[in-house]
Amino acid sequence: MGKHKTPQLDELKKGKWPSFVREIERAASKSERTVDLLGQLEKSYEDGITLWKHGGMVGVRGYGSGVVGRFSDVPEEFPGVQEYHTARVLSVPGFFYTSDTLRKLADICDKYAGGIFNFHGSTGDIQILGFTQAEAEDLFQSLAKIGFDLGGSGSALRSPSACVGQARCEWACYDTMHACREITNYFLDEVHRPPFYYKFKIKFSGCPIDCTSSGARSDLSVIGVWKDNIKIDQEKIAEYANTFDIIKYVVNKCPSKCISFKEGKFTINDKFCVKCMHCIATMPRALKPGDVKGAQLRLGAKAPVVDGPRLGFLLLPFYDINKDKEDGYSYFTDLVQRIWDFWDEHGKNRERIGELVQRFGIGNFMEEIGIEPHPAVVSYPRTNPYIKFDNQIDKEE
Amino acid sequence: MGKHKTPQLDELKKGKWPSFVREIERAASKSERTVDLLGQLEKSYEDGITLWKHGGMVGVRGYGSGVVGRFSDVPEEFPGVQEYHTARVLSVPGFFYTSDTLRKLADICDKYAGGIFNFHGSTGDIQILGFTQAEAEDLFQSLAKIGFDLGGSGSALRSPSACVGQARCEWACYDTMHACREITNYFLDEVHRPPFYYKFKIKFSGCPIDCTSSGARSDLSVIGVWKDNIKIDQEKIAEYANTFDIIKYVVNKCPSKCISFKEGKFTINDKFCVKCMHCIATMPRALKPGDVKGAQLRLGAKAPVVDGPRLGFLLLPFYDINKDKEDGYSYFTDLVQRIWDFWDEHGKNRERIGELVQRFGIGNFMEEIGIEPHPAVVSYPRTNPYIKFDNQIDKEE
Amino acid sequence: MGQEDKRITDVGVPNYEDYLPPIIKDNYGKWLYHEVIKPGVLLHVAESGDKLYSVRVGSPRLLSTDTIRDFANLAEKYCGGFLRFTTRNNIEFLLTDENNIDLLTKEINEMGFPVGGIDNTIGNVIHTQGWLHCHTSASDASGVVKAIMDELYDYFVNPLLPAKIRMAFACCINMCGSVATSDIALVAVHRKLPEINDEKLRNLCEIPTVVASCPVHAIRVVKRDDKTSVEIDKKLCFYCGNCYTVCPAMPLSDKNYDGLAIFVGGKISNTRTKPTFAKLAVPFLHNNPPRWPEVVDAVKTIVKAYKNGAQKGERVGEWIDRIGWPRFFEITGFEFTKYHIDDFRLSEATLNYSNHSTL
Amino acid sequence: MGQEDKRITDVGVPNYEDYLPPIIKDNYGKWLYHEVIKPGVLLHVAESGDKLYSVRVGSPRLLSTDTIRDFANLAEKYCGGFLRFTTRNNIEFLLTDENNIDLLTKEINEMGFPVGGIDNTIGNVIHTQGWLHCHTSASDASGVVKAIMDELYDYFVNPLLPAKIRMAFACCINMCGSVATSDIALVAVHRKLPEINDEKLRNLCEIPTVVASCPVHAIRVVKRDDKTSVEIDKKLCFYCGNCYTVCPAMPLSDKNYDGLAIFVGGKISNTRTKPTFAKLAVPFLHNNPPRWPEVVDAVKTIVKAYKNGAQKGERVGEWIDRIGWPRFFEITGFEFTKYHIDDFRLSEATLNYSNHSTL
Ligand code: SRM
Ligand code: SRM
Ligand code: SRM
Ligand code: SRM
Ligand code: SF4
Ligand code: SF4
Ligand code: SF4
Ligand code: SF4
Ligand code: SF4
Ligand code: SF4
Ligand code: SF4
Ligand code: SF4
Repeated sequence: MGKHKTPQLDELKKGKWPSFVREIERAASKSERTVDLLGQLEKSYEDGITLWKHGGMVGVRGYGSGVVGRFSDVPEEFPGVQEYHTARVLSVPGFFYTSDTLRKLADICDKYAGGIFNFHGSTGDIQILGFTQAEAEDLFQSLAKIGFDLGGSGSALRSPSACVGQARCEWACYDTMHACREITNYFLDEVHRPPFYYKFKIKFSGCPIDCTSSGARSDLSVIGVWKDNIKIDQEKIAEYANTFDIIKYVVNKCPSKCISFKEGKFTINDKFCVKCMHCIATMPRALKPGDVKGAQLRLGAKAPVVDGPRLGFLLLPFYDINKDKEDGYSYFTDLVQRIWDFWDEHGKNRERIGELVQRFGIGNFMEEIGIEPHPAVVSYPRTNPYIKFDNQIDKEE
Repeated sequence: MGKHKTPQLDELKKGKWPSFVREIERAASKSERTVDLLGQLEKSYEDGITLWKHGGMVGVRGYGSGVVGRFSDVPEEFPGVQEYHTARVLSVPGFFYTSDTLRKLADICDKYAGGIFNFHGSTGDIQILGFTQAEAEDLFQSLAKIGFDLGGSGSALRSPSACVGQARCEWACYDTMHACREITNYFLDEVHRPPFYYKFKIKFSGCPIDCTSSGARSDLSVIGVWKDNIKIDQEKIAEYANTFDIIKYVVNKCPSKCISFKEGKFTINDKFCVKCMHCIATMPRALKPGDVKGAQLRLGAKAPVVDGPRLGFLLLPFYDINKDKEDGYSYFTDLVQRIWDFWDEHGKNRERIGELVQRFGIGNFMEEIGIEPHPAVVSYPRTNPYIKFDNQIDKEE
Repeated sequence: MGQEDKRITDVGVPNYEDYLPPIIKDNYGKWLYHEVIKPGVLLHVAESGDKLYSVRVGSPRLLSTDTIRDFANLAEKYCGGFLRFTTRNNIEFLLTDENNIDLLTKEINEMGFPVGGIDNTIGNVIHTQGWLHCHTSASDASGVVKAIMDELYDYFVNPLLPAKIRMAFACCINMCGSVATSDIALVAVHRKLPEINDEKLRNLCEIPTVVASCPVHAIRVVKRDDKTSVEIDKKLCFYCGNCYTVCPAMPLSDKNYDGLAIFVGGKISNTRTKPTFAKLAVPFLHNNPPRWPEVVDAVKTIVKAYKNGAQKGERVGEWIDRIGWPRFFEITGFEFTKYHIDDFRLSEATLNYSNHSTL
Repeated sequence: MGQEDKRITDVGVPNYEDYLPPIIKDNYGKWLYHEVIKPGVLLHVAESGDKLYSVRVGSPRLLSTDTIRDFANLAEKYCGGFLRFTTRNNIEFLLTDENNIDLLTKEINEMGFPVGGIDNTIGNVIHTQGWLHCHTSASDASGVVKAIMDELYDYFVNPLLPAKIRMAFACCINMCGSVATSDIALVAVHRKLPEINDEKLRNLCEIPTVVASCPVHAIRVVKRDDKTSVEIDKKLCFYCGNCYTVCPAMPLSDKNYDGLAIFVGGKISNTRTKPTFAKLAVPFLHNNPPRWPEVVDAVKTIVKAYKNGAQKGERVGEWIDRIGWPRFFEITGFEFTKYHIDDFRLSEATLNYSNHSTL
């Protein structure tokens, strides 16, 4: 520290929000290379552009993923960041930690890397920043010894993640953390040894509130839901009625207009309820998801590359994940395998599954992987008359 | 008649709805060729397919449009329909007729054609069915003598049409029939002598209820609207309040939720009103469009060929057509000319204007024809970050 | 040029002023409000206090000259010779004397024509030429409409529905008429590959135009018998007939393969919700002339489900939006198939990108 | 194999049971309800009656090992050594003793960290690597977020809004993170054609891959100096950087041309309305480090307009849906330009196919 003048970054030490510059400085006070990180970043602020080189292969033996290589474009000036790689480390489902483990992780990060983390990366990995290829193996083995493994990168199954679910949330319709762990471990090979045309992401949210943003960020989004009636506690409703206008804030906001609140009685026509969670989230003491719980699968979410951003579409409106838990998630893993086989057969390089099924036709895709067409897959049926009839069935047949 | 056995068509003489078969028979009783029309149609019912030949050029001198040629595929069997063409005749705006004129039209149809009409064709023409090329010129001249002209067909300006508008409707925000007549006559050459890559349709509706379906059926849709406040008669509101639930059927159905009905007072926050007409149509005695009236233009509606069906998008949210009426619709005709020039420059064969502007980019198109970008042209702004910045403006500029 | 001079061209659009009844001329642009005073009869009241009664008459659109003359006679008898047609091909008699309404109605009915089509009725069915006059038709138009309206006659004559139903029929996917945005839209479709006639193709068609006509680029240029022709990729072709439209050498009509698709829930007016296309309900029903019983049944199923399920004032599409498409298929019993899932150009915009669904 | 044997691989996902505090183990799947008991503090009550207090702490996400150790110490002092992170990178201390809440909060604040981010607040800003670590970034990430949150700090700490605002930042259009569906989404963009380095291209890149990478097919193979290279059609290229991602020989970063776009009104939860992408509000603002004042201003303008205009419980997108986009632009004063009109693949689905508009 003090090695580089950083007037612009110093400015960002001011203000109320915790300062990332202070964090880097704190790390830099122990790590020479992180002093250069600060220096290079200041230069980026001056030059107005990134100063990292494009690409460079880095990794650990036997794995094709888990490390993202990063080399400086100006290593002469900042030799400490000539190499400054990141490791993506599989986090604990639900992001739970103990102080003990955190300290161990910190020690490893100090010893083999630049003394800084991202807690967490956007996919949900613990990210350790700032090591060299030479240190990668030791870093990896030290992590392994305390029970941590590398996550996905490249054309792999990216590290799945889960919302806090049943650990702390009354709305979780299945055990997100359990599913996340078991399924990731089942597919661990696909995490570590990229077999695909492009990345594949899975995220687990316990209910349609989707606190992991799975519907926007994962190729396969697993979201809890219930099938039967919402449970109503009329007494608690009456208490809420004293504190706010239930008609205005609940009844009128129900997307399927299936709630009525008349003469103090709150009723739901559950046949029409689309399980949006709004009424439940607004009156958590009075309402609860039903008892017949399971999950929905949405497919194909992704960022803009190449063909534009996508949200996940509803592939399967209900599946009994709670029963599947007892079967070691065999329905789920089989289905995922069928989807991957399909991808393998029909996909092309850098094409996400969402783009492929779109190109192939959603109906055809469902047929191939053995899911019956159902109307919930669409917002509305086709509006054009350009129907591609399969076969030319004879009238007499 | 009686010449052909028509058991299937005979079946369609039964039933309560007026029978087209009876109409054809009635015409056939005077027209030999129409007897064969009946015969050929019966054969289509038996064979389960159309028996008309594809195409064939037919027309009148000096015009490139107005007649659609139709030749039988089985003329040996039905010599009467060897040729059985239709004329598209420009109708009276608002579809008004006198008994006298109707009789004259009937006489012409009997004399030169098969004795049947479509009143009207889907574009709005009077259609006279069943003449031959040899008769075309006389048919045309007889029509001309009673003040009727041929309409559009082929890559022409198709016969514009108008709703009944100010002639009988209290909601008409401009004079649809006048606009339709003046503008058609101004562009008569484009109706008669096809100058385009493909057809172009204009329809005039007096208010956003759009009784001509212009928003789905015309490349350019002219729809009346007002800019100021909806006029409210509170007394009449009170009368309606006695007959139905205004909250349920009006307030809650307002798409912009800008109506309130409290303590008997009906108020509209017109700043948010999207001029949907619902409240007005539900309570015609109490509510009326405001005084500052004009029109909106929507562009690009069309049927599925080639690239799929389109509705018209909102090109211009407001324009003072009532003032333009005084100027001989010069703003309007200039704008249409600019659109056609643009089409001429950038279009291709069989590409409707809607498809072209889509291909070209709506924003670019608006720039070229000189309409400022405005947010009402979109349902919502772009969601992807793929912005095509025009020029690479320097920061210092 | 001599004779030429007398030839009249470009007379243009008739002057509507010559065709307006006096009451309309007097009150042009000055109407105050309207009311439906009985089934099929509208009253418009002008600022002046003048009252105009419009009696709406259902029409098969295809009219003989003699029927036109009959209407002319009635117009003279009851309305000073004035009448109009509507944008949906109904006839409207324009009366000033309220007492004439019933007399006129009686005569109309005796002619075999219904009075109705106003208010919450099934309006007249917009339709196209069909086998009667069009070479690309995949079904008849007038026949299907007649078969349907015979069964739904009461719905035209009396306002029995929660809101209007606007129905339309097109005899091929060119969709002439106001079809795509109808509450119930019937569209005739082919389901067979065009049959290429090499000989005709070479004589009658421009090959580049043929290739360009196909929305899915299914047409390729090939050599056959050493001569240039085209070939259709049957994996891609969806039988739209665009190639046939530009080239007579590629017919695709066939008794066993032609039939009808039914779309529901379209709407063109801006009232409440935005205009919207109808959506596929039934992908295919065979042509079964002269009465198309399967088609009539399917339409009746929709009308019945709508009548029972919709709230007052809800159009078909608004009703379905409220209950959701899964319920629509459940209630009607129509099978949801992969054909219902759009796979054309903009299909990506039609998927359900949410967890919203009834279960 | 000898040494090899000791090498540990594929240990997989840690067993979360080792990391759960006893109260959570005891009540796993048996929570009854929750409540926000004060800003930044959640109470979850279990069926058993057990009570769990979660204190949420705002984090810059990029944390030094020593800060991690500080948090570990606090967790030991107040929560038996247990804590968690949230899906938006906040830290949550899991307390069973209500009395510890204020003590913990005090220590957290002394460390320079805020307690908050629950309820109708501006949550932690999801963001990406930026100039700190990514080679494709068109802006810094942490810097922009810090500049914004310094100004909006109070909105994190106290529930001052009609509903939650979830904000996110991505340093290039790859949009790592939960950006596209945010209430306010900041996306860094390039605006310059990639500069092709022929030499590098030939050594480092597969030309077919480069050509295929472009979403608008703007890249063509050409010969330059007799050698194969590529050329970019500047009429088509929209500076997305996809080609650069697959090929280092085509950089497009530039101080004067890089900057940020702002999108608004996205939402990911299924509550009420369906999840939806954010929409373009401001097409471009220059990078102006270290405090990006124009960006901070624009964000504040949006937050203020929303706070003033939205009804209780309305997210940003729901508010705009109610008032309409024209009003949004009017209220914020942002200019509506042709860039706001989508012109990419599905743009056709975004137009206003109706007459609905405020005037
Ligand atoms: C580290 C991380 C951002 C962060 O600061 O948190 C990240 C960083 C990179 N992402 Fe990402 N992505 C990260 C989460 C995401 C997410 C969010 C998610 O996973 O929930 C997305 C959006 C969801 C998705 O997958 O679509 C995401 C969409 C992309 C894309 C666009 C993919 C697409 O199909 O549109 C690319 C470009 C590519 O793959 O070529 C990309 C590429 C990259 C690369 C590898 C850039 C490159 O071409 O080398 C970045 C490495 C930067 C670095 O310095 O480490 N990253 N990336 C996140 C991973 C951390 C972790 O493992 O926990
Ligand atoms: C007669 C009429 C149907 C009717 O029974 O009423 C009709 C009949 C034909 N139409 Fe049409 N169209 C008729 C109104 C329409 C409409 C409705 C409208 O104008 O409001 C449309 C939909 C709106 C539109 O233009 O998109 C329409 C969309 C088409 C199309 C598809 C155009 C497209 O871009 O998708 C074709 C195919 C073509 O142009 O190649 C077509 C082609 C045809 C042809 C010329 C078929 C052909 O390729 O030769 C038909 C001649 C049949 C015949 O026997 O006369 N017709 N056609 C209508 C004209 C009568 C009139 O002038 O009043
Ligand atoms: C006569 C006609 C105009 C013309 O120039 O010919 C007309 C006339 C009137 N329409 Fe219409 N509409 C006419 C075609 C249409 C069309 C176009 C079409 O059907 O092809 C529509 C769009 C339908 C759609 O949305 O799909 C149309 C949608 C309406 C509506 C909106 C209904 C709704 O769903 O909200 C109203 C208002 C209402 O009924 O409350 C309306 C109201 C009216 C009023 C009350 C206007 C007035 O104040 O005079 C007129 C009589 C009502 C009636 O028929 O019940 N008119 N009206 C057309 C009669 C067609 C027919 O014979 O059936
Ligand atoms: C802790 C966390 C889950 C986790 O596994 O880490 C979580 C926890 C809870 N969420 Fe969440 N949500 C969490 C991320 C999300 C996300 C994802 C995101 O922001 O990236 C969303 C989607 C946001 C969106 O729609 O764009 C999310 C949308 C909600 C909603 C829906 C809000 C709405 O607009 O209707 C609720 C219900 C509510 O607030 O009424 C909710 C409610 C809750 C409850 C009350 C659930 C419960 O009963 O425990 C939890 C505390 C509420 C709170 O924070 O105010 N949570 N929640 C995440 C905390 C993130 C953070 O640190 O800020
Ligand atoms: S997604 Fe549902 S179950 Fe999971 S934390 Fe959020 S609200 Fe709870
Ligand atoms: S969960 Fe949503 S759809 Fe179901 S009743 Fe509650 S608010 Fe309505
Ligand atoms: S479009 Fe409007 S003005 Fe014209 S007839 Fe219909 S309701 Fe009247
Ligand atoms: S016209 Fe439509 S948007 Fe305007 S106030 Fe009436 S119902 Fe509401
Ligand atoms: S819909 Fe098709 S078949 Fe029917 S008239 Fe139009 S072009 Fe001919
Ligand atoms: S029928 Fe349509 S899809 Fe098939 S080849 Fe012809 S144009 Fe193409
Ligand atoms: S958003 Fe772009 S620049 Fe930022 S981390 Fe992701 S890939 Fe790198
Ligand atoms: S920057 Fe994007 S649009 Fe431009 S050439 Fe590269 S890939 Fe194509």
